[in-house]
Amino acid sequence: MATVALHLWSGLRRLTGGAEVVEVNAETVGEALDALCAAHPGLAPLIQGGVSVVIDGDMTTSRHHPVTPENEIFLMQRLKGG
Amino acid sequence: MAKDEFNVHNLVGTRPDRPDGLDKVTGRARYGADISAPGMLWAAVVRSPHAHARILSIDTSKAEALEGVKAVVTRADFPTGLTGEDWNLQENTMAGDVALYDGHAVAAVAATSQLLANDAARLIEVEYEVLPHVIDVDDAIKPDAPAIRPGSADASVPEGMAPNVVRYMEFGHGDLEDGFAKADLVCEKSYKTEAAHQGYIEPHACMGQLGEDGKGEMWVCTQGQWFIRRMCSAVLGMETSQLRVTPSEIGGGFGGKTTIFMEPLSLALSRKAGGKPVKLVMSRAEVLRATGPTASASMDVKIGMTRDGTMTAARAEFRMQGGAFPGAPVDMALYCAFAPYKLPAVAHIGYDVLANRPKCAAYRAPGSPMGAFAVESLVDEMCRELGLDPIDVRLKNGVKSGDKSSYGPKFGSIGLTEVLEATKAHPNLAAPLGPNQGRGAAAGYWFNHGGETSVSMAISEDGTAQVSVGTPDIGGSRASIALMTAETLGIPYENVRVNVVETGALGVNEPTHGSRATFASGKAAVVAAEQAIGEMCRRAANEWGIDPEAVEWVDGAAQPAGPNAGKFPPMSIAEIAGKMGSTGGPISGHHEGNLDGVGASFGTHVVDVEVDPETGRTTILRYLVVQDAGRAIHPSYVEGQYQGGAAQGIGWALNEEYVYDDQGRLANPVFLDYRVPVASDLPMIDTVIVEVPNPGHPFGVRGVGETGITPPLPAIANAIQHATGARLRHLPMTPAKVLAALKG
Amino acid sequence: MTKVHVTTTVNGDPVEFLADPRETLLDSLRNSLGLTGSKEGCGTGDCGACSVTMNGTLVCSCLVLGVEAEGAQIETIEGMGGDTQLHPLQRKFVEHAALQCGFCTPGILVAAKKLLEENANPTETEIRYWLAGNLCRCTGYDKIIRAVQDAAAEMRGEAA
Amino acid sequence: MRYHTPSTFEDAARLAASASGLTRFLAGGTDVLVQLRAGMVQPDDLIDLKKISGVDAIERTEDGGWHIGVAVPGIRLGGHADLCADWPGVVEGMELVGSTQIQGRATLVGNLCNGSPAADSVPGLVAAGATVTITGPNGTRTVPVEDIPVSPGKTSLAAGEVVSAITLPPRGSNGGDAYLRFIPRTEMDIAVVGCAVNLRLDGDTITEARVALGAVAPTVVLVPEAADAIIGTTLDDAAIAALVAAAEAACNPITDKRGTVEFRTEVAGVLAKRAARIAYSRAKGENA
Repeated sequence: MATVALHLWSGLRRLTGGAEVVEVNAETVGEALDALCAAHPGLAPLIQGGVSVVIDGDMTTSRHHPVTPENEIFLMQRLKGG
Repeated sequence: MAKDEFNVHNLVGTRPDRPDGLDKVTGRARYGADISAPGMLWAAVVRSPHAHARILSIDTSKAEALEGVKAVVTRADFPTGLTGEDWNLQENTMAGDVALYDGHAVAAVAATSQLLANDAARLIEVEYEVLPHVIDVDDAIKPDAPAIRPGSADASVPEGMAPNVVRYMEFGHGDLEDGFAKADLVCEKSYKTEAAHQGYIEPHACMGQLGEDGKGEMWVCTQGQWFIRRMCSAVLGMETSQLRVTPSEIGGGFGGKTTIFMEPLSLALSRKAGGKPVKLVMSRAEVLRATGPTASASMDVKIGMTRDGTMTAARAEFRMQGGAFPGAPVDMALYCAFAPYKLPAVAHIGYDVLANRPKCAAYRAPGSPMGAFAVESLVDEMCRELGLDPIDVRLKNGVKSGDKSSYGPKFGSIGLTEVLEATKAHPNLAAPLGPNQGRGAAAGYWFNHGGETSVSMAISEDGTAQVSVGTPDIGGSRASIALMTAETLGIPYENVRVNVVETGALGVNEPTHGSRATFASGKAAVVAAEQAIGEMCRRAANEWGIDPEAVEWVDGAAQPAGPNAGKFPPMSIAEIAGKMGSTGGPISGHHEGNLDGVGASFGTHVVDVEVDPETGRTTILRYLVVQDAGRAIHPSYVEGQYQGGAAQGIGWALNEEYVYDDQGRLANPVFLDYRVPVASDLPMIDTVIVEVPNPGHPFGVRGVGETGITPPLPAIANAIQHATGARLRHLPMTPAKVLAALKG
Repeated sequence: MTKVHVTTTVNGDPVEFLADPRETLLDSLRNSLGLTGSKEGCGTGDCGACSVTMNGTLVCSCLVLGVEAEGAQIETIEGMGGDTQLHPLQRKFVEHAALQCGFCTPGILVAAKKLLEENANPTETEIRYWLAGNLCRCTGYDKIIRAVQDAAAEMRGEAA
Repeated sequence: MRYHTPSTFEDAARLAASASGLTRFLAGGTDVLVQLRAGMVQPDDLIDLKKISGVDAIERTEDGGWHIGVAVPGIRLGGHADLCADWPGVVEGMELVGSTQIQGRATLVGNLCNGSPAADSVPGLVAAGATVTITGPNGTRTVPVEDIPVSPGKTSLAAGEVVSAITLPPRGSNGGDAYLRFIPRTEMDIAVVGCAVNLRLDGDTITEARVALGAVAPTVVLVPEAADAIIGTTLDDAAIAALVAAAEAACNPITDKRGTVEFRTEVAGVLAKRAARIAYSRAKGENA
């Protein structure tokens, strides 16, 4: 599995030992989120509560979306609208 | 109709009559309160008159004794053990031990007429112990504020924060101190906005029926029938698939009809009344007291700018209350606040705070207008101080495709520069201004949304098409979906019927929210139509005995291509459809998925105002909306979204607000005092549709509904300063506030 | 509660219904007569969605008692035009996209029809003030005003 | 609730006097129905006055004044050219009550008897010196309009009494009146402040004046000091300043959801100034 970098929002640093970018081994969004929660269990309730994942500027909602080391991956609070 | 009588390649971008137009100008369109059923009962709800009160007892005996009363329900009639958002929904539907806001439901009754139900509701006696309450967000975040729901903070809140803080967030990038050090001017100001209601003219209404067998039906005005189904079944502890929800026509929503408020009550009453259908229609006062307005906000913003207008750093700290439940859109307010600007250093901090008010719901670009009010006001103040043109400063700092956004990820295809340039070129910016008149501009942003979508399309025997969508038509989406489907199939617009269907007819759909109906249902309809085209090409190939790959679809007909080109005359959709029963059966297409590829939309507004220096009253003289639509499928309804968003923003900016008395009761739960703009308050609203196509949609659609409510708040504040020299930093900018500001 | 027998004329047709004295004409129209085209948006006369004419006067039917309709001539949106013979206002509202959700539309059409009967050539300001009691939350009123202007021009026999 | 349609005011008064529960009179109904609907009042007897002969009439009195029936809706006042020519301020006050639809129903007497200090039609009537005729169990009496409201929602009418007519005095020559109100929107609001001015000129000089303010005290108030400030003047700057000061001094408002004490007081002066100028130009026969 390749190493991908997840950009968190900085408020989560408290739960990641200070890291704002966390590297995990994953090939899909789902694997990346699961690995993130495994590495930092304190994040689990927030991640499971719903996050939006933005890959290279495009929001994805699929846990099966592939991720590669070249991707810019951001986690954001879940978005909706009116 | 012969094919050459219409121009099938140019449907998208035209302005045909909407398919449901006739229904809606003749009064026969059926909205939430318009359905009735045999044996139907009518419901009324008893609501807390207190902002915060322990419910000591509820005596329903007098109501139950009234002849014609068929059921009374309280929280005791609902299942226990719910958690998370399901518990929030149940608690908001009907109070448990504590009434959390003025208007919180505590009991409901069903009777044989509405007047009788109202009489019975008045006979229900509730004993309360009034508790200390808190309304304003700055009061609610204080450490010694009355704790509304201790222990309800999520994992994001560090230890030691005030008891009503339930979510906390911070994010950003770059070296803030370095950025501010590089600036020639650093300004920091505080801003406040008050809660506003979506103000849809149709009150919430539903008719629910639930039998002993656990099967239920509901007719309801909603932006999302599947959300209603899931939420009602969760609150009532029933199996989701056993509830069939049919959406009525919807009399406006703007986000406020994406969730439940009183819908489960009709089902609970029906179940208790032996399965008779129960109609429940809110009064306007109930709508204002007990549905979901948007949050109120208190915001601090700091920006650094060099003399030439380059922004070097920015910081925002927002506090929002969204009622007695978590969910104020402080996250989205922060994401949108600096979105128009390329910033080397930026920091965002946000607090979601509880207060004794109704649970907020989405309202058109949730959060974005508040953030824009603060940031776009401060940018304007700084432009004035530095003598810079505010549009030029936005062009100078404006984000372009590929730039890193203020909230982190890089932008995909966006059209802010094109929007700003179109704004600059508009004649409104050259219109002369008289005494006490001023001009203000501001930008706004919304992400837009794709989401869970399921669409089905079927070809009828005569070659016309029906499309089943799950997104209620809230402002003309049937027309745009029909246009895209007809364009794809190559048939006339009139030959496509778009049906908004009930939950039993499709897979799960998210509501019409996030400006997604035309984007997502339209995209799925196009995929579905392409599937049907593939099948029709195969049917034609079989008829001709050639390889399906050698058939192409042109102008609503299959025709041989490649080596077979010209060998057979084109076979029209009507010919193929007419034979479908004997060539393989029904021809249809469908598409389900999480529809990504959404395109964000920027807009700028320019407003001219006149302020009466003796009374402080602001008159809107001239108004311009410029916004990127990606592609305007039906330009009239795109313009309508721009104009409607602007009008709502104008109302929020000038007069709309939730006013509470010192007991925490809503003081203005009627349209007389909750002042939405009336026709004579507004001028014509000029629009420019900029089209920078979204590569994530087959026709380039971005979604247009929400961005337009964002810029009016700061644009009007900026115009008032231009007219008077006074800067208003607290919405709404009522005459009293303006007059006080004029006196310095 | 004793109901009152009411005989009245709605859209030219003689009708009868029983009304609780507390119920509004809007309730009677919608619930007793099945005429649900008139809408209730506020119940306090502030939104105009329930506009009808009674004896030729434009009123909010939520501020008229059902019993007051005795012997009156009531006109509602249902009497404005059929599919084959729409009133010019109805046609122009569709053509100009002067409705989004459509909930306020029946009341606005009834009110605008009365305006054009009194004033065949209203100014924009006159239209805006006449319709100030008809709230629309979707459109910002722009296309509504244009549709009324265009319908008025057509009814005067002018090319739009 | 019982619904009555008496054919005379005497019958109406008798019904009201003999009723044991809560009674409401119905003219236009634009206040009563809202209260009924909201459950604020649950009358036992509702007495509809519209079947009484003459209640829908606008008639000139023998002395040249006007007699206006209790069920005449606002829209009829605005459509009456002679009445508008005599008392434009009275008519414009009534026309500001609600929307076109409300104008089809709402009446002067209803607006008066609702007892609101913010009633738009009342300051104009008070400034005009209008009177009302009251029919009760013991016959009829006539009182000035300003004596009817006593506090928000309360009137001086006794049980069984009903206002049976409203009378405007003869306009006479060289007179003019005007009413202005302040609201945040352009329409559909309750007055935050209202002001009516009625005056008469001899040449350029004001010889008679009455000034009434709305929404700045528990009732609509007649402000003799404000009238005195302009009587004997040509409405010059000094007179205007004195008028503004007197109007502000007469204010005893509250802060509520519609306005603050400070705002109401200041705007009362502004409206007095503006209304006086309009009334003055109307008295001069100018088109204002």
